[in-house]
Amino acid sequence: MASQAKTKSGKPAKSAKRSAAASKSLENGATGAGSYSQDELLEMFRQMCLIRQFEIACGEHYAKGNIRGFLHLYIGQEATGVGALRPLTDQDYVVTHYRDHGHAISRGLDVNRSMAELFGRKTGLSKGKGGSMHLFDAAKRFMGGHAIVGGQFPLALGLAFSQKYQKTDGVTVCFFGDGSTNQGLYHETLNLAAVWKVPMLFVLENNGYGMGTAVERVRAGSPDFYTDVDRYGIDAVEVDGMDVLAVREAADIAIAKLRAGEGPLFIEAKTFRYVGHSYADGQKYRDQHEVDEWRRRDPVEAYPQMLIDHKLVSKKQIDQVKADVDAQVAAAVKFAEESPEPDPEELFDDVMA
Amino acid sequence: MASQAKTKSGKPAKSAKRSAAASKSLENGATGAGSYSQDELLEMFRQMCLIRQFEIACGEHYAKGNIRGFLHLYIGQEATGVGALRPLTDQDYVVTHYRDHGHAISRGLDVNRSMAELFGRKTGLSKGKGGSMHLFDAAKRFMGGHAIVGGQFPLALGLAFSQKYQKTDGVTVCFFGDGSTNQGLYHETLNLAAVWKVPMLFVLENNGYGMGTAVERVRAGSPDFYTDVDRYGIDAVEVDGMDVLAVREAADIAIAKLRAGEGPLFIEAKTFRYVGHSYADGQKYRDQHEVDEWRRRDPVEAYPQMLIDHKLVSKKQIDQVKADVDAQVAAAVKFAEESPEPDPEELFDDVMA
Amino acid sequence: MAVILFREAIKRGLAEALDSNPNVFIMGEDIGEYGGAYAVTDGFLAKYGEDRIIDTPISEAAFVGAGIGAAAGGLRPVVELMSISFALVAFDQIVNMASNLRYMSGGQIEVPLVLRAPTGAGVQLGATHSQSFETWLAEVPGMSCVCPSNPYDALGLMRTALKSKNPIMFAEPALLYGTRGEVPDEYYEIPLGSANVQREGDDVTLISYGAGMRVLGKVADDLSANGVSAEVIDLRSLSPIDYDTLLTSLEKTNRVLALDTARRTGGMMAEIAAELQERGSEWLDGPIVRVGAEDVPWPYSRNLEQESYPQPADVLTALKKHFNI
Amino acid sequence: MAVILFREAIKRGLAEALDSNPNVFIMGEDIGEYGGAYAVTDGFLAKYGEDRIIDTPISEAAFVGAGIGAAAGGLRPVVELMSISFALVAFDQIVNMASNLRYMSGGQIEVPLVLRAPTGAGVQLGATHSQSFETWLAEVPGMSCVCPSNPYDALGLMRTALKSKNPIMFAEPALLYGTRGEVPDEYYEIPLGSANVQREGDDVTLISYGAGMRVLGKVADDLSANGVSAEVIDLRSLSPIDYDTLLTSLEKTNRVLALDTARRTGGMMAEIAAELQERGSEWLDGPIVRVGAEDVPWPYSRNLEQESYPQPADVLTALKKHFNI
Ligand SMILES: Cc1ncc(C[n+]2csc(CCOP(=O)(O)OP(=O)(O)O)c2C)c(N)n1
Ligand SMILES: Cc1ncc(C[n+]2csc(CCOP(=O)(O)OP(=O)(O)O)c2C)c(N)n1
Ligand SMILES: [Mg+2]
Ligand SMILES: [Mg+2]
Repeated sequence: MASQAKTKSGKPAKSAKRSAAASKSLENGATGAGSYSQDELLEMFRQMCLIRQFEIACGEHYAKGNIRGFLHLYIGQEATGVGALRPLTDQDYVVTHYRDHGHAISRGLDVNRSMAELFGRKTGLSKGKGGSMHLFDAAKRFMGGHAIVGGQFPLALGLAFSQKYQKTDGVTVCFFGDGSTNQGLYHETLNLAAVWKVPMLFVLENNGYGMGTAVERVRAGSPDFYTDVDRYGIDAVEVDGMDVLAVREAADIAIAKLRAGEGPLFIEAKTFRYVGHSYADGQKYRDQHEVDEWRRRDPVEAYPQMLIDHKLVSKKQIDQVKADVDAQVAAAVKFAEESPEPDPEELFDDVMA
Repeated sequence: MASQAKTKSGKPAKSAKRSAAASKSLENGATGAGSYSQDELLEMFRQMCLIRQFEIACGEHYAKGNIRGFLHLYIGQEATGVGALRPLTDQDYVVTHYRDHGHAISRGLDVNRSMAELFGRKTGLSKGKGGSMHLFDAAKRFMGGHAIVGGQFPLALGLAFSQKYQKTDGVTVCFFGDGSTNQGLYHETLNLAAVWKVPMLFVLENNGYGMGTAVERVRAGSPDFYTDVDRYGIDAVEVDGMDVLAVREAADIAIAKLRAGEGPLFIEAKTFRYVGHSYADGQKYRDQHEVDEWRRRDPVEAYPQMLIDHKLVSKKQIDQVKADVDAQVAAAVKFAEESPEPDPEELFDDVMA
Repeated sequence: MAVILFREAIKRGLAEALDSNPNVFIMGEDIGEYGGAYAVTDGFLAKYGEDRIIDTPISEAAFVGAGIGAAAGGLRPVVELMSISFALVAFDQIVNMASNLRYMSGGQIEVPLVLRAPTGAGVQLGATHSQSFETWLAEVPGMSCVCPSNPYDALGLMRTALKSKNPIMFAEPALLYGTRGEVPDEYYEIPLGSANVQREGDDVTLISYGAGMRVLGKVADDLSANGVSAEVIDLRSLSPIDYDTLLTSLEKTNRVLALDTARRTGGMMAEIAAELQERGSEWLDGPIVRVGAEDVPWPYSRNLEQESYPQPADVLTALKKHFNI
Repeated sequence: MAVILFREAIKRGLAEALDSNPNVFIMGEDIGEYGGAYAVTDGFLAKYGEDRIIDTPISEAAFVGAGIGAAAGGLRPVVELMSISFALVAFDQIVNMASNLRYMSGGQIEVPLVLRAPTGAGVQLGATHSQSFETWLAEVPGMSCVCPSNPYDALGLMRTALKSKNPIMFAEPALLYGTRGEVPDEYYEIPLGSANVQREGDDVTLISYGAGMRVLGKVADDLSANGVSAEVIDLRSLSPIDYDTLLTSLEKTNRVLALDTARRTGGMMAEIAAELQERGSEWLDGPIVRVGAEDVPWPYSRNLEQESYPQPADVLTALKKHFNI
């Protein structure tokens, strides 16, 4: 398990340096886990494990027709969402795209209500109106779930703007995929975020593909994204998106800097989805070998193994988490299945205030 | 008159090097004019002078109410349009924005029909339907005149694509302003132009302002634009947009490279409009001093003086051009004034084939 | 009772909100240093400072979207588009984001955003700059849409817009900025969804909004000179639409002519005509008659533009033809 | 006469053009290696090569615009949008560029662009992915708009689209890709502006297009079981609209019901109803009745979506209420 962190920026970024250093210490055999309590280390595992099992259950229930529409699973990318969101507090906003279950769970959204939303039930987070691509929980400042590629960028920008305007020290984390960088709105938002110096953390989940299109096929220049961003005067760092501690550490640093008023920041997590873009995807555009290569570094396997190897947690503790998670997901499915559908009259609610 | 040319690119660009060399020789007292015949040197003056006088006449007739709508004058920027378009041949396309009179004249569009278009007459280039912001001449492959900021980028991209697809060696020149780079479409187009390797020349006319907004006020990072473009693997060069020979030389090199199939290229011309954004602009956002500074390097004054000083042309020749141009503009105004308005039935023509 | 310009009425509404609510801010292109393309925000930068009067780059999609986000974050943004024609580059943000957020989130997210823009043809700006996209935005559920025709309504509707909990398109007919009208000193508001019966009459109901009211004013004068009494109704609110007022009038006059200064096909009056003939069929003496601009892109030339733009004479001809009045 | 899938009919039309005209090329997201989100272009990349089957980045504004430019440059591009909902991010290019170019240039520039996109609700994609923006594009002068409801029309209209000298929106109801229909082996085309009388009848005229035709089919069956003979008309061409066929039918039946599977307010049938009641008022026995989806964003949940989506029962109820049939 090697954590990678590179940087490129006009004036070298502190976050980048720290991450680079962290990466080095990890390569040297250290775990990077020393700075976190056992509870915290286990919590990160629990979340990743919960996401994984939640997503597996989603796939099953999509196949059964209980979940419909488009379903985009987060399987393989768990370390990124969990690592990036652990440093947040209640006052912070999260904005993401349609591949949002992992971010919702990392943000602590209720798993029952999340599953019920996917089932289109009245008890769902959005009363069944949003579905898989549009998860929301305003109380948790989880501001969606957005299905128009790139559409979420300026929403996050505006939320971060409101945090600065109101002189809070909250921050806004915006997740997005490599494919979404091809929307001009990506650039418009980077520019405005930098001009306004808002507390916005761009978290690019570069999983190598936008639907069936490999990054290099439609992108001129470097296959890296974090190297471009200094053009806006925004510090950027690359992390190994399969390594929850690497992501976590970069996020810790970035969020602290944002709270201190140091303008927008950018993290590129190199990651991978093991499954198709959406459930319907036959994956003709890539071969299994590539998937297998990435799977070998599966955070849901490698991370707990590393914790055990370094005697930071026991195998029993890990097994307990797994059992808890299985029960939690089973309960969520049950909750969703037993929840009623929305009443027909609800169709007309929530259109206008 | 100092010609500036800098470059920044992964692998140093030939065009950039050539321009840098040219700039140096100019600073050393040479003129850069040695490579062009006397006819050509005079022709460049004639075009700049014609644009200037045409624009002055437009201003007068806007004040009189003969020209209406929005009127954006090219006064001050003449050297860029003329220098950039001289290397073109019949097969090449030109696409520009609403500040298009200068480009139209540089491309050799009929001055009478151009003026008639501004007057909204039947004899206008677009039969009076387009107006100042939407000049077209398909026969000259002058493809507009586009008034939605940034809207012209992909049109030019598609034209260049068609030239490559049809295996011609034509090129497409796309003019745009500093303000338009804030449209995401600018980035989308740069990326696609580079991915497709189309023969497209981006000519940025950086006149320091988008309407009343100075570049730095709304742009994060460097005030230069040409330095950003290597991110797309596109070679870019900066030229002194007040120096017609500097622009010309950069364009000569760029167009030759494009004909040879060397992907898209980019020229940033640093220039200035002496007048308001549109005729209605009171220019509260800048002071006269800044305008005066730029005016001192006025290409319509400095260039012919330089030619005379270096004995490349005579004062008499220059005076003759001025007289010819005055007569031509007067004739154009007369033509426009005497032309009939469109017939009411023409309203319904040209909607569909 | 002061007589003020249309642009001043809008300005007054904005200033009141800026003065009373620190969460109100305005952003848009050239609204600050330049003073606004139509001078509505002139002087605001000096008065309210650059934290609240924000000159944006020409990135409509991003700053409209940022306005949505800021509204969701608890502020009350006013976003100015330099022309409603430019709304198209931000259309996804307006149509798919602003107006869907509340619904998609099951009522959790609120977007109290005021989007302002000049609209309409008539000043020879040609095909790309003369559009009236309020006709589309008025159809979008999850947002409101208004378009005042005089200073009184402009101020009253702006006050309401600035209290709305939903995104609202505030369309300002570019032709009207320099027109005048009376505005009382006492505070008043105009609720959404309330049409204005500008003149009462018995013989025919004339409906329009925005710049169309100038045309109808002339038509009604002309009719009255010929002894025909027209009831003239200004929609003011394009979404929601005040069908009660329209149907009450229809029941009285039994005849309706509906005018768009935007293109006839797909104009506001398509929906109005379709709905009124269905709901009011028993009272109608003939069809609902629509008049609008021609179904062509807007030409630049003055005579062609006026040829396309609906004139009082066009309305009178249609009334003659259909109702013989 | 073969029975083929809707998606195959479109594919056949595209393949014919690719085979016969080297200037035809297709671009869009995931149309090549992935084979197309709805598999319409599956196999094309291998057959026609990457110069003609072009996978684009997710930059709709740029590649739609590039299609416009390529068309103006003499090619005949087919541009696929993965959903008509995504048209909004390219709306300025479609509405302000593609359709205005000919007019603004006084007829000099031609844009023979075919824009394809799946449209419509009914598969639980929620508010942002279920829209039917052909209803807006059908209103834009300078472009055409079609929406087939069966494989026969899909192929016939695609052939016509690929010969058109104007930009054309080719909207494909997502619900129909997997439906089947007969398509003759002999060559045929379907001209623009020709509606299709799917069934003849005397008692009432039912009008819709696209996925709405499935609803009307069930309604007509139901009516006929009750001795009511309905004339069922498929618009097929949303711009231009075949008013002759509609008015002929109206003159015969004296009653019209118009159905949108998009939202009722501002749907295609607003314009149709407004126009028919005006042009055909003397023949009408009652109002033109509109049925459409509810005026709310599209919900995800199956039962709510179906509640919003117009069902045969809704149409029957409206017929009963207004015409007592
Ligand atoms: C504007 C827009 N265009 C196209 C789509 C269809 N689409 C949905 S996801 C997707 C790929 C996005 O890839 P990426 O940003 O890399 O995210 P990932 O799915 O890999 O997490 C596409 C093309 C869309 N939803 N919105
Ligand atoms: C999409 C859009 N937004 C805003 C405008 C209004 N507008 C016209 S020109 C202009 C400034 C453009 O500046 P720049 O690109 O630098 O060109 P310049 O006028 O300096 O030549 C603005 C804001 C427009 N026409 N289109
Ligand atoms: Mg991706
Ligand atoms: Mg400029």
